[in-house]
Amino acid sequence: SQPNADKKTLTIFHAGSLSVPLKVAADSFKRYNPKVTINLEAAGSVECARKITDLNRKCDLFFSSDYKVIKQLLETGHADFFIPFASNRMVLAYSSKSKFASTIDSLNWPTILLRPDIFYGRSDPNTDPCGYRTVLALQLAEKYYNRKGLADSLLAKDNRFIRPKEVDLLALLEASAIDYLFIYESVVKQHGLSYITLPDSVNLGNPSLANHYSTAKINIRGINPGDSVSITGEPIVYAFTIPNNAPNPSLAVRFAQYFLSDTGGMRIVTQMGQQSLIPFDKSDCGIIPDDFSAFSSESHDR
Amino acid sequence: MILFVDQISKHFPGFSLSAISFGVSQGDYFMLLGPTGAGKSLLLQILCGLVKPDGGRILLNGIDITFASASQRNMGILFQDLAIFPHLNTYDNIAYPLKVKRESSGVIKRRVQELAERFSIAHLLHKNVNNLSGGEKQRIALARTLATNPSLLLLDEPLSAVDPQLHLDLLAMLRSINRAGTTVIHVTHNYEEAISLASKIGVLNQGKLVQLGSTVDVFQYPRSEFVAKFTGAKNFFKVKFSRVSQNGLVYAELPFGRSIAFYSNPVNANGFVCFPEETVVLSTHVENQSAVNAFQGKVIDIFAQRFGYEVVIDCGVKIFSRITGESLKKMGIAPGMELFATVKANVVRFIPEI
Amino acid sequence: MILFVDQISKHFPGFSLSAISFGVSQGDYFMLLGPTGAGKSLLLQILCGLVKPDGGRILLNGIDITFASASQRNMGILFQDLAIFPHLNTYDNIAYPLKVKRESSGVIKRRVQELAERFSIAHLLHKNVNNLSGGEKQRIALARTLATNPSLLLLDEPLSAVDPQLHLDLLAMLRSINRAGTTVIHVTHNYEEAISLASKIGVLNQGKLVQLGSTVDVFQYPRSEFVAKFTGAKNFFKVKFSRVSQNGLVYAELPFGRSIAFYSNPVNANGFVCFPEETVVLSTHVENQSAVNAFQGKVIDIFAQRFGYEVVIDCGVKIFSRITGESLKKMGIAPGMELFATVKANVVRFIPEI
Amino acid sequence: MSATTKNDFSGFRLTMMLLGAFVLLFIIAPLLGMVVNTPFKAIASTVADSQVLHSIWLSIWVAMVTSLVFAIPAIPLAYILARYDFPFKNVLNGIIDLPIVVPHSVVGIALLGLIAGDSLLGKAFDSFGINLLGTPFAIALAMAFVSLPLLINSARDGFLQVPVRLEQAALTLGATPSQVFFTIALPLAWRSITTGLVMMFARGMSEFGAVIIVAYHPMVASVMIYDRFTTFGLKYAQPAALIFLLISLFVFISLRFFSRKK
Amino acid sequence: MSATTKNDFSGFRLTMMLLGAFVLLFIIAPLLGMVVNTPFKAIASTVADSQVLHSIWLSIWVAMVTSLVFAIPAIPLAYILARYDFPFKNVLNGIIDLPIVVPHSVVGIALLGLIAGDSLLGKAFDSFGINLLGTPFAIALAMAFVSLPLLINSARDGFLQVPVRLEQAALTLGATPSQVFFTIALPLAWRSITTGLVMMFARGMSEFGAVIIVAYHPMVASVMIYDRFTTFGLKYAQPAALIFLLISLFVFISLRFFSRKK
Ligand SMILES: Nc1ncnc2c1ncn2[C@@H]1O[C@H](COP(=O)(O)OP(=O)(O)OP(=O)(O)O)[C@@H](O)[C@H]1O
Ligand SMILES: Nc1ncnc2c1ncn2[C@@H]1O[C@H](COP(=O)(O)OP(=O)(O)OP(=O)(O)O)[C@@H](O)[C@H]1O
Ligand SMILES: [Mg+2]
Ligand SMILES: [Mg+2]
Repeated sequence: SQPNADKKTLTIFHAGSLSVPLKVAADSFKRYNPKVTINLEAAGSVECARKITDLNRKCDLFFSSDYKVIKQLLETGHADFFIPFASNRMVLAYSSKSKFASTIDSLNWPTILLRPDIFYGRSDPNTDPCGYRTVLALQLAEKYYNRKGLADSLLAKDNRFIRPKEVDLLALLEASAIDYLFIYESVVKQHGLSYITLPDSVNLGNPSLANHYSTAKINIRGINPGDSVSITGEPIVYAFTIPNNAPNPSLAVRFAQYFLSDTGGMRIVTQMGQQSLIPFDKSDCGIIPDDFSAFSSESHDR
Repeated sequence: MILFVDQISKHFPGFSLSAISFGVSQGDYFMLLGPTGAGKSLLLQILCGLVKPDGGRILLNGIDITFASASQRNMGILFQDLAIFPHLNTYDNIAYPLKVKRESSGVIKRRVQELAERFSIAHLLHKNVNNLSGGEKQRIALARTLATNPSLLLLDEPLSAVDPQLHLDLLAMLRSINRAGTTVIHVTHNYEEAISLASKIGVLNQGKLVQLGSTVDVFQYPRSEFVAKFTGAKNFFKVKFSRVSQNGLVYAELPFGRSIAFYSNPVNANGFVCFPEETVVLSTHVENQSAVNAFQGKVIDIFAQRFGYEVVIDCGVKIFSRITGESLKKMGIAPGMELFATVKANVVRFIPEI
Repeated sequence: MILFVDQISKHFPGFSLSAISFGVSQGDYFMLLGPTGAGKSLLLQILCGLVKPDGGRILLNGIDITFASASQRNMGILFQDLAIFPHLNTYDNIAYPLKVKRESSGVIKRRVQELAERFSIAHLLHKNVNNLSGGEKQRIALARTLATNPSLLLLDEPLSAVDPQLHLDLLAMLRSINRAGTTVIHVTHNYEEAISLASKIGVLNQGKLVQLGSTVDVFQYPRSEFVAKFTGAKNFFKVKFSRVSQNGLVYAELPFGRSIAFYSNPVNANGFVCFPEETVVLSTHVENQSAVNAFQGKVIDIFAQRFGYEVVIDCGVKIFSRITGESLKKMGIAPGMELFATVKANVVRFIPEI
Repeated sequence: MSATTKNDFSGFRLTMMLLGAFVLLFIIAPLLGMVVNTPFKAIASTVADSQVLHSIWLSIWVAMVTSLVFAIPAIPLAYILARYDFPFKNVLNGIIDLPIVVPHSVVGIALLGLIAGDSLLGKAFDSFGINLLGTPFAIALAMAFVSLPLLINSARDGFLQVPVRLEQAALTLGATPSQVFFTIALPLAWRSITTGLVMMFARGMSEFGAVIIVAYHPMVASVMIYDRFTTFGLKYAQPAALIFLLISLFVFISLRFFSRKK
Repeated sequence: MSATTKNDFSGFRLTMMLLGAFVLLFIIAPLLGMVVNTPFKAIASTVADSQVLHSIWLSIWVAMVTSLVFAIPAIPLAYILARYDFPFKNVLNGIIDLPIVVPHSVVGIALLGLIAGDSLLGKAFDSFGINLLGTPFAIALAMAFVSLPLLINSARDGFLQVPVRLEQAALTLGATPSQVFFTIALPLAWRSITTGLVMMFARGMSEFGAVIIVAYHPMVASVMIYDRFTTFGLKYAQPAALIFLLISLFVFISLRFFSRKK
């Protein structure tokens, strides 16, 4: 409809765990807008944010695996809103070569992980949301399985296998350096690995258990070296924003709208193993542009 | 027989060393002569094990060393290009063979000092070798080669860059080393060197050993223009026998078609003739001369010599005549002048071919 | 005056070239002689602009070129170490100076072919230069230097590695180049080379120009042991005047303290004495001899020479005597033997110091 | 004696070969592991992926052009460093080594400061409507920065080995300094320069950390492999990496082959 | 004539210098940009951060030890490549270049296969209760793999420039092949070897992609800088990077200085 806009390039910064759904979504979006070029740039969510804030790189859309990363952008004035669009679950992934692969299940995994001949990996809580979510999930597991000290003893174990991003961990698993790793369900599905689902009260994937999740807490490094901030358990919420200096905001809006539509992006996202949060709760999301009000819960209520 | 070289050959595109055989006895001073590119340096490198021959054997004291490693042959070799180690100073260059043999540092120090004094390079011991003069480098290389007293010494033009004064001293030194029992094989282009040192001579030409014998044999009966010229004989020609006259004169054909007459005992043999430059008389016309051999030609060069002047006349081949400065002036000889070079039959020496 | 060298000096730790001055005229053949390490090569490198002098000037055809770039001096230099380009074959080495002057390829081809034939290296034109023999390399370097017909030629021991036969040919060639008008400065250790080519001679010793003059002057009146030995005179000594006897005999003191008597016109001068080896008579006892000079000493060396044998007697200095093989045998002369070397007063030549 | 001779010689040679074999093994084992772990079918299907070939081709040509273009000033610099002496040359040599050591993302960030919209260069190009970010030009700069020292160092060592005497000889034969450089110094240092060029080219092709900051798109091979890895996992990244390696191997062998001919 | 002489010479020299200056500028500008953009106070406070210094020190010593240890087999390999001829030498040379071009994370993954629990090496160490991952040993392997070609190539070129004649001379003087290697070949190729070692060392220090897969902790400098960048931002990463560079510069200059002395 807008021939000029059609020729433009859409740059999307996104969390690595969204690579597949975004790629599929981009491909199908291009089918309707053949002249648009979509450049997807994958990195850790925090890294993506750094590109915007510290490196002054311009992007049209930023998809984060944690809405809180975007909230930081709001504070620095790089963005005005975010749209939470999907959830995810923490799972325990393994490969066919992992030790005890045949016997592990959602009940005995803590026992198996504690074995000295078993190695498990997790992301760095300081640099990756997946990392602190793993710590929170372990705390919740301690409660759920009623095994005192489980979280501490697991966290004390195998620190060698902490990596800054979840994809680095996958390399360790595929090379059999580790047997298990904590990761998002969607990523495991996309990579075709086996996994154990964790109970809802552990996996941080159920928005309705927000209160229960908030009983877990962890301190990670803060804004400055030496500072620390406390992170409270929350359901996993993926979100995106259109930064204020986006080169092609109107095209970004069109893609976002397509992404949020049931038949478009959200179908893909759910197919890839995440849970849609659309219609979303607008409260606390900044100044949502009118273009997206159709996808908020308020509009549905009305 | 300390060294026995048996049918050694080596082929390169464009050059071959073929079937070289000779023996060198303990204490011999074997002088290897030959024109440039004859294969002398190549032969030395085969002897010391740096180039593997394509065929043949080398026996040292009866042991076949044809394929032994160079480092175990205990031959000292002085390369034509010296091969001084650029990263070591003079001292360390000379000490090198002693160091690799793990001599004690006291022994090394004494030996190097001794060699340095013998070669008058003591003042250069702690100098960077890269800035030294040609003659200085040559002496360093020689000292280095001699450092371990090798029992067989291979020298490739060892004195080509030293001045005449040093040359004399170093000749004496080589002689005394040889007299002390070291066997030497020495390549040179210098006649004085050859005659004053050699006990045995081998002549290499185009990869073949063309003459082999004692110094006297080789220099008295040169079998090639090369050896003749090497001894300083400039008028030396290959001849083909043609006839004997009634008065006993032998006539033979020179390369340029003209005949030369001389007296000789084995008459009907091919061979070489030679006559000293002083015996060639120059004249502007031939009449009333007893000489049977008068060759007409043009003066192509005149140059000063140790004694008088040398005039070169092109009579098809170059004939050299030595005359005094006064004669030169008196006759007004100048390049381009037509002259007769006359040679008496009784000054012509005939060397039969074998 | 084509080249004027004015008070050139250059200092290195351990060696200095000091205040060298000389002139070379158009067509001169200037022969530079001197012991190894005298600074000859260094001087040539200063002349052609590769080493900048510390002081002094160089004028070429009246223009000060002391600091001109080497590439613009139009001098051809042949380095002692040849400096053949290892990445080029023989042809390209010789063609190099023509190529950088951007001659047409036809001209280059003709010129290279001509030079190659003149130096008998036509068969090597397309060979890798790294495997060639010493003499072959030397000729290639010489051909390359001559390729552009430089008007001033600097040659550093250009014929040291060629055999005697080629030596003769190349001497003739250098002579003809010089006669055709090229000025040459030539470093050599070879007396034949010097005498047959030089029109002017400079003698360098320890960085100083110790003698300068025409060939005849320098060789007739050598001012140093070096030059004397260079000419082949082996018995040459510096003497200090001591007294004149009534019969006109001059007595002077030899280095080893003994006196020598001779006839001389300028009597009370210091200088040099020299006497030919043939005039030194050897005897086992001195009696009934007219010779006033009899030096006792020990035979330290005997070696063959072009004519007969040379016996070296150590009488404090080394005295050389030339005798025939028969005398040698008859007298039973052997190293270590005590002998008298007698020299007649009238064979001793005196060269006064200036 | 002859026996010990041979023993000594082969003893040394054997030690050298064993040591050498150890390094070779260390280099080859991981590469071989990759080959073994990659099913042939995966390779075949990856070869058919035009994006993979595109990226590899982009890597190759940008790295090649970068090496050649930067060689033009880098080789003279190497020559100057080899031939002339000046104060603080050691410091300069140290600075030239620095780009190797700079963490790659820091390089990317520093280059961003050089070519981004608000920089001098960025503004200049902006006025023509050109944004350098995300162009092969930006990729080239990143490649050049991290790989230049390899060429400069290698070429400098090459020039240092050329005997000054030969350059002097050329001068006296009438060659101008520039002719000396092109006909003597350059050909004689050629092998080291080639090695430097090949290393620079290879290093450029492998660059990831700096390139991804200035140009995620168009994707060079290393970014493409990373992208496939994050998106689809090792299974999909490895065949692409393998194809990249095989093509590189082919290119290197040909480069060495042709450079030797010269 | 004298005038043109000087013009010609300085014309060439000037061109060379301008070209050289261009490369220098290209290398120095981004580095200088970093220096300028980093407030002195930030540097001062970062120097006080023990973790920063720890990481830099770890990088330096691991890279240094790696270079020295791997030099022991790499230099013989280079010598073999320079001196002996054998079939497929070109291919071998090509393979030796490969590690430069392998994407760094692929290197990391390939090395995992070499040292991880179920590999031969991994099992061997496992039986002693040692897990190699996350140890300086793993870091060293990653550094070595990506940087070895720089040393091997440089050393090989160095050996190729040593005249065979000198080695032959040493042999005839009674030196064994190993003495020839240590007293002639090695000292004469020393400059190229040093350059190779410095480049290997530098390249090892900068490695990130491969190191982070085999060892995130203990953090080497490049990982530390990346970590500071993602967690705290550029403000905190840049001073650390700068300190790292300055220390590296100092190390390089000293290395060159001492190596020249030898
Ligand atoms: N490795 C090689 N490859 C090809 N040809 C070679 C090789 N080595 C020597 N030759 C050839 O062998 C010939 C003889 O060389 P050599 O150095 O032995 O001569 P020479 O007798 O020592 O001469 P000179 O008196 O000039 O030193 C040369 O023409 C050279 O081309
Ligand atoms: N760059 C330099 N640095 C230090 N000393 C030098 C340098 N160049 C020459 N010399 C010294 O100058 C002296 C003379 O050297 P030069 O090569 O000129 O001698 P030469 O007369 O040519 O001797 P030869 O006849 O042996 O070739 C040598 O002793 C050498 O040590
Ligand atoms: Mg030779
Ligand atoms: Mg000299």
